[in-house]
Amino acid sequence: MDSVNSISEAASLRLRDLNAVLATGVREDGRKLDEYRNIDIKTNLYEKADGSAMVRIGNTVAVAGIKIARGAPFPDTPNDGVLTVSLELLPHASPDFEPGPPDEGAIEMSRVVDRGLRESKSIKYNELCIIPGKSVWIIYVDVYALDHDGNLQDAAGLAALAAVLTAKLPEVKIEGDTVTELETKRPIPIVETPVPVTVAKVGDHLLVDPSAAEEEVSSVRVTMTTIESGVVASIQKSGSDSITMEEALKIYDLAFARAKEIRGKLTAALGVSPA
Amino acid sequence: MDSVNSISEAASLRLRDLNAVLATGVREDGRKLDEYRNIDIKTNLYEKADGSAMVRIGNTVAVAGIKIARGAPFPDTPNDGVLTVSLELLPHASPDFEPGPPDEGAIEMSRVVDRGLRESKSIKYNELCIIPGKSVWIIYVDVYALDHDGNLQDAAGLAALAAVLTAKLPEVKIEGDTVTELETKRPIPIVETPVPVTVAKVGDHLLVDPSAAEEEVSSVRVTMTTIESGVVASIQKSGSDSITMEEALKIYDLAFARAKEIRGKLTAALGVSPA
Amino acid sequence: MDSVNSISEAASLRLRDLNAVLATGVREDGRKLDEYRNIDIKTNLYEKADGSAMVRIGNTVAVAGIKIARGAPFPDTPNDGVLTVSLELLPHASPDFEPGPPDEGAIEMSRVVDRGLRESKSIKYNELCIIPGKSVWIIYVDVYALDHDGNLQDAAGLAALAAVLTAKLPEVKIEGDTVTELETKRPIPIVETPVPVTVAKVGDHLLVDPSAAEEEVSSVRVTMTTIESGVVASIQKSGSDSITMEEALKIYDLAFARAKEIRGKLTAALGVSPA
Amino acid sequence: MVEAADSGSKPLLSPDGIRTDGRKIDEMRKVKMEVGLLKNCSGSAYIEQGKTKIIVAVHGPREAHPKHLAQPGRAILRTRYHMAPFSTSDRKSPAPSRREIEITKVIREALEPAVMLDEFPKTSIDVFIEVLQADAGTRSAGITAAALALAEAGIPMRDMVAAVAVGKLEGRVVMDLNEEEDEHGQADMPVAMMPNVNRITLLQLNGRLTRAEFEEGLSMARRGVDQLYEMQKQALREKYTSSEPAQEED
Amino acid sequence: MVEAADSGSKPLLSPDGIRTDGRKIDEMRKVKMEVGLLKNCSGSAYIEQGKTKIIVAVHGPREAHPKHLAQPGRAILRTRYHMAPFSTSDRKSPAPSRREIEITKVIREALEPAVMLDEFPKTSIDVFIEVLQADAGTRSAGITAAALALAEAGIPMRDMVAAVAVGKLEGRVVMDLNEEEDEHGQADMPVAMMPNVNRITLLQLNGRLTRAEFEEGLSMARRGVDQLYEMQKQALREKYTSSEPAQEED
Amino acid sequence: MVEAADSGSKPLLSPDGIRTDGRKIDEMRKVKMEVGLLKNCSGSAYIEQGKTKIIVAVHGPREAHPKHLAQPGRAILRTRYHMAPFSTSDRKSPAPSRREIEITKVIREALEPAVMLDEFPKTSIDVFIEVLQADAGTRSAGITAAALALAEAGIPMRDMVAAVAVGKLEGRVVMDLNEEEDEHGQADMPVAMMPNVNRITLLQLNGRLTRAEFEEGLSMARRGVDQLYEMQKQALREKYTSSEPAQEED
Repeated sequence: MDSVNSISEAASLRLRDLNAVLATGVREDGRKLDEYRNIDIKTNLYEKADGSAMVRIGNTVAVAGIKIARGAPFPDTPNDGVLTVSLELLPHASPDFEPGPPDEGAIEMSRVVDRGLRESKSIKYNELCIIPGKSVWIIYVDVYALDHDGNLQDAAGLAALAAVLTAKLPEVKIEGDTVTELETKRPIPIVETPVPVTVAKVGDHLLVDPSAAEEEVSSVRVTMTTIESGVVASIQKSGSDSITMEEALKIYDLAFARAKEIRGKLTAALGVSPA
Repeated sequence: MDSVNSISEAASLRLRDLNAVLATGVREDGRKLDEYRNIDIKTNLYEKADGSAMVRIGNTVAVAGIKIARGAPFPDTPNDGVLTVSLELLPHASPDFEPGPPDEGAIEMSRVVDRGLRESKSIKYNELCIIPGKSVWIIYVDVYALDHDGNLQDAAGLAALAAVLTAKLPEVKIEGDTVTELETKRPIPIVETPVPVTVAKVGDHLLVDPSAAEEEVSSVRVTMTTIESGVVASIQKSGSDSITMEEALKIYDLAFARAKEIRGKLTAALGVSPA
Repeated sequence: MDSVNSISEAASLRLRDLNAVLATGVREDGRKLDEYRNIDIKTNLYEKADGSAMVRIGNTVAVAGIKIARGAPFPDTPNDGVLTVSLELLPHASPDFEPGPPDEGAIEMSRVVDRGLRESKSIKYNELCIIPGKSVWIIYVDVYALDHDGNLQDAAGLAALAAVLTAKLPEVKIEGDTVTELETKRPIPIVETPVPVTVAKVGDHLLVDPSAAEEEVSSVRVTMTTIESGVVASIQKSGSDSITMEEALKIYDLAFARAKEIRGKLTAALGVSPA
Repeated sequence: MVEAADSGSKPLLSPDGIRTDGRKIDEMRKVKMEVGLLKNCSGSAYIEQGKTKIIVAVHGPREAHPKHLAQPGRAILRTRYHMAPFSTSDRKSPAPSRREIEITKVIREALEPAVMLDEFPKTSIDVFIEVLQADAGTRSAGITAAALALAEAGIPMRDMVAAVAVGKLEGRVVMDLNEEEDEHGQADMPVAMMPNVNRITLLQLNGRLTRAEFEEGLSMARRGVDQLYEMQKQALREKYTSSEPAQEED
Repeated sequence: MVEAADSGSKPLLSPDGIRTDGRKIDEMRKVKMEVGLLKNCSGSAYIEQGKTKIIVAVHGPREAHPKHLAQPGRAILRTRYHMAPFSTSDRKSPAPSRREIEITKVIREALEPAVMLDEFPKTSIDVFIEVLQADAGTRSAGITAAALALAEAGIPMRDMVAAVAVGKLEGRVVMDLNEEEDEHGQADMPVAMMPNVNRITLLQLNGRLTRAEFEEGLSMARRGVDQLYEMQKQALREKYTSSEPAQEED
Repeated sequence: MVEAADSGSKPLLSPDGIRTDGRKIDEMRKVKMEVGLLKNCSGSAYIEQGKTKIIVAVHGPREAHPKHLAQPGRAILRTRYHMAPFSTSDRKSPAPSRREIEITKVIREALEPAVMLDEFPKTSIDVFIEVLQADAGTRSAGITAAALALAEAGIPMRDMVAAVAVGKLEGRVVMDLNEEEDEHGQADMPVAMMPNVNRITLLQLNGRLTRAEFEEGLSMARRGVDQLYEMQKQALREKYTSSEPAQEED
């Protein structure tokens, strides 16, 4: 009964039907409940960006572009580079998206992408320092949701990750306070692969990688970002419903298992893995 | 007849009734026309602020917090510190307040608080200079209206004043252009106590410290900030009606008399008075 | 048939009538189709501005004020001064103008004024350099549309041009990195007179300098800015209709001929011409 | 701005009561008013007071926009006080400052007591005040010109409104501060009044005045308002007796 | 801020499991709750958790505004989480940050499962959470206080909601991080729960937890929520048994 | 950017009429067009012109939003031209610049003459143009792709629209400037045309052209538009003969 709070009456009828179907273990698009859609990853699409990637999950598409610039560190982390993630739900992606400054949902989504990369501490920020306290590399990750058929959160997170994994930054020569960028480039120092996996709850069922139709009748989604060792580095529960502690643990297990598969595809597609 | 411009028909009926009541010399809450409500003042509420105060006038509450930082002076006053007052009508305070950037009324109110402190010249801005033309103390006074039962202007002004009177700023050691903040602190140099008093006009009557119900039917309010010597340092007429010159002078007399009483309470409550 | 896209039905009836009238070669206000209204130019209206002008074209009025300040050059043009044009459609000018940030139309208009001055390369930006890469003159041109009876674009452009032609900037003394402004002044270095002329299409007719009534039924306007030699330095087609290549060339001929006349009036009125 | 550093060393008032621009204590700056120079609005006025130069336009009464602002029993009065980027010593950002927002409000409240808003239910009367050059006294000059523009627009009014700032220099109350006096003087008190009904519609003070000075300031403002009111009437007469369009600048 | 540079050299947990502020691993900070201190709203609550100080007001149920937000079959729940400029070490800009916008959303979604919105069609229930002093755990303390304020406002709820953040220090899971622990610790996991139906309504994690630590963290949060729930009940009892107005500050 | 400093020393056109990227004077850059790659919109197109890369989506005809924008007798055409933060040499702020706002307007006015808006009263047809990589000619390539996306969305049109920028290098009129030529050349004139009815729907110029050069530029643009129009037809044919989804990137 809690689950009808934020979904319309029509959706709640649809939810009743869907709940019965899901009890058979098969989803509307033929997938099993714990099955991810097909993933396609392309990188280095834009020569002017310092890194870029396009990730397609079924008919969901996100693009990420990276620009790297020198700037001042934050005062409380004088030896660390800076990561800045922005996300725009392009009006291309859905009739429901309007152009303009990001709304609450887009801000949440970009912050979840950001924390997935940041909180895992997989990026060695101290290796992005140029002159301590004065000059560090700032990595701007701009993510575009381009086509929305559900689970933009993972598409955005994977596009950002693939772009970071393949981006290049210039080597520098430092003489006193003068920094000269050289022609040679090096990768962003990243030592693990934090992969986000989103699980939606529809009725009593946990669905991995929800489609747009499933998201419409779901009132809770949980995104967990895990790394190779099984450590979970970022969690976000989103939506106006509750979950049990058992569901939370089951979502962890689903997220870790799917992340492992996705990590394999990512390494294969990019020909790179973290240093 | 001028006074119905900006008040509704219901309010104008209420005004007729109230006008008759006020002719007896007693207000709805039992106060005399020139009587202020009870005032309660607390200070040093927030350890992270450099000064703070909460002022309660009847059921009206305002809070002020002070943050002090070093910064550049204005080019035309290179030897003076800087005072910056902001005010937010928190949505907590009234069902009529919406969150968001301050509207015209909140901006006026904060500027009247600001001028009350500034134009009296009671604060010795030149003693807030660290290195002439380069570095001065900037005093941020942020005022919150927390509970609105009328006369937020005075509550805000008194909270700001009490916070300034009890705030502390660090002593500094200056070597060349290097400024080191010491552990020892000193008060903000303030030599007088500029106290705001607001008088509303309801019908033909001048009411000191109007309640919310009185403000609703009042079409003019005048706030005068006076100091010990009787000097008036700031005046603001607000509202869509007019006053006579005689009323202006009577308001001065009321404001000065009430300010004297309030100044006594303030000194008693704070255990401080201007240097 | 293309021309009804963006104009109302009433306007389209008016257009049919007007089209018949225009076939006689005379406009509603008695002008010939290729005739400009009377132009009146005044300069040096505001002592605090470094240059100013008011241009009246019939009952259309625009004012431009110039402020000059020292600032940093753009990184890709370290030896060039900077020109910044802003335009506001003051609510004074028309019941249709609302105060607030410039809309699409005002932004387009200001950018056309800006390009008219900039793209002609008539201003010698390199003579606005003070210290290469560090300090240059920034010329702020603020244009106000004050009274709108059609063709604000040309009024704005001419007011900006007249203000630039009569503005003065201080001579400087440079010692190392120290720049001292002297009492003596010199003009902004401008070697040609780029004059904008707008032609509107109403039905099948090209009308020079459209009135507000003509603009209402016009669905295309073209502004061409030409200089003494006949070179066209800036073109903007505006409005939801199309033109033929022949019309484009005819508009050039009209714009060049009228600009020549206006240039004469400008020189006479200002007593200056480009260096 | 240069004066700021050494303002202490330069008296704003000579011992015999002469101000730095040669005026006497109770002397207003030269004022010029013109009515009706703009053609595409309901009413307009231009004022110069010293070097302060302001143009005002009125639109309306017209349908209130957005509609939810409309009041069933009366017109709403909207005002806007705004300064041109080129009106000040340093270029002013065109975005409305907090100061402009406050002045917009007090000007509206200075005009509202005079305008008979109940004659035009559901409409909006819009007054746009643009400062083309600022040399102190802009809010008061803006009010004086706005009242003229309202009159030209044919809006019925209970009374005219005129305004002037009085101030204090070297301990003396003086009429109509200029910018230097405003910056370095001891007090600035703008006052708007309805001259016939003798009521104050705007009253602000920055600075330090004793009760006696406050009272003297109010009386001096009253005299200034009277002078401005005569000029307002003259400007309206000129508008209606002249068939020539007025010239707003020489 | 000074600690940032040498955080490595100062353990956040002693070998015998004592934290820098003297607390044990599963010990919550001192909590103080008060209900009903504001008079011009439907309900209010104040909470102190360590040095974190938050005041919450509820308005409604009332007509949804703007109207197009109204839902035919239920109330909408609006929240606002906001930090006072003086609540942090460096002054915080009053404009809502992206962080505040996200927290506003997750707090709303932490309260929605408990509030019986379908009882008040077409209305809005507005919860305003203002952080007066921030010392970690502001979103969880804000939820705990918001549930109290909703209760005082008489909004029917399926269950209470209370929240606490658990974290990881020196490899150990700990209860209720303070600011120093939050900044230099290894993980921070805020959890909100409905204590009687035993369901999680907010769950976030920043940091690194193994599966076992995650599970332990959830259990510890459950225990923290139980403690807070008892205090919530006590605070409501005090409100309704006392005729004296509560004092929000000592 | 490095070229800026010494652009004078490096001719953009060799004596025998060869450009720095090897093209001849009237040679267009390599163009690639694809239709229908996005699945959750009414129509979409992708274009590469040299290194310029743009993706366009069309939504509609659909109910105009907000409703007061709806026109009783026709559809409204809404456009948005926007550049990705990673599309330029230095990161571009995502907030729309004044340049983007102007281009949004001229693109809308370049498409409006072709779209039969009167067939869909009260609706909105929305065209979103996103520049993924900018290397000059973005507004013209955006128009060419937008017309394709409108066609795929099934919006009836009087004619196709295609656009190209012509320019001037070392005194010669040339076809389709790249970024280096745009920055250091003598003129840039984007032109959009309806190829069958032979009418200009967008015309802008920055730079210096004589009358003869202007005329020559218009003729060259006409030839460029013809080439692009053939490619547009080919791209639409491919979309409708292929059952495979198109690949937008190699």
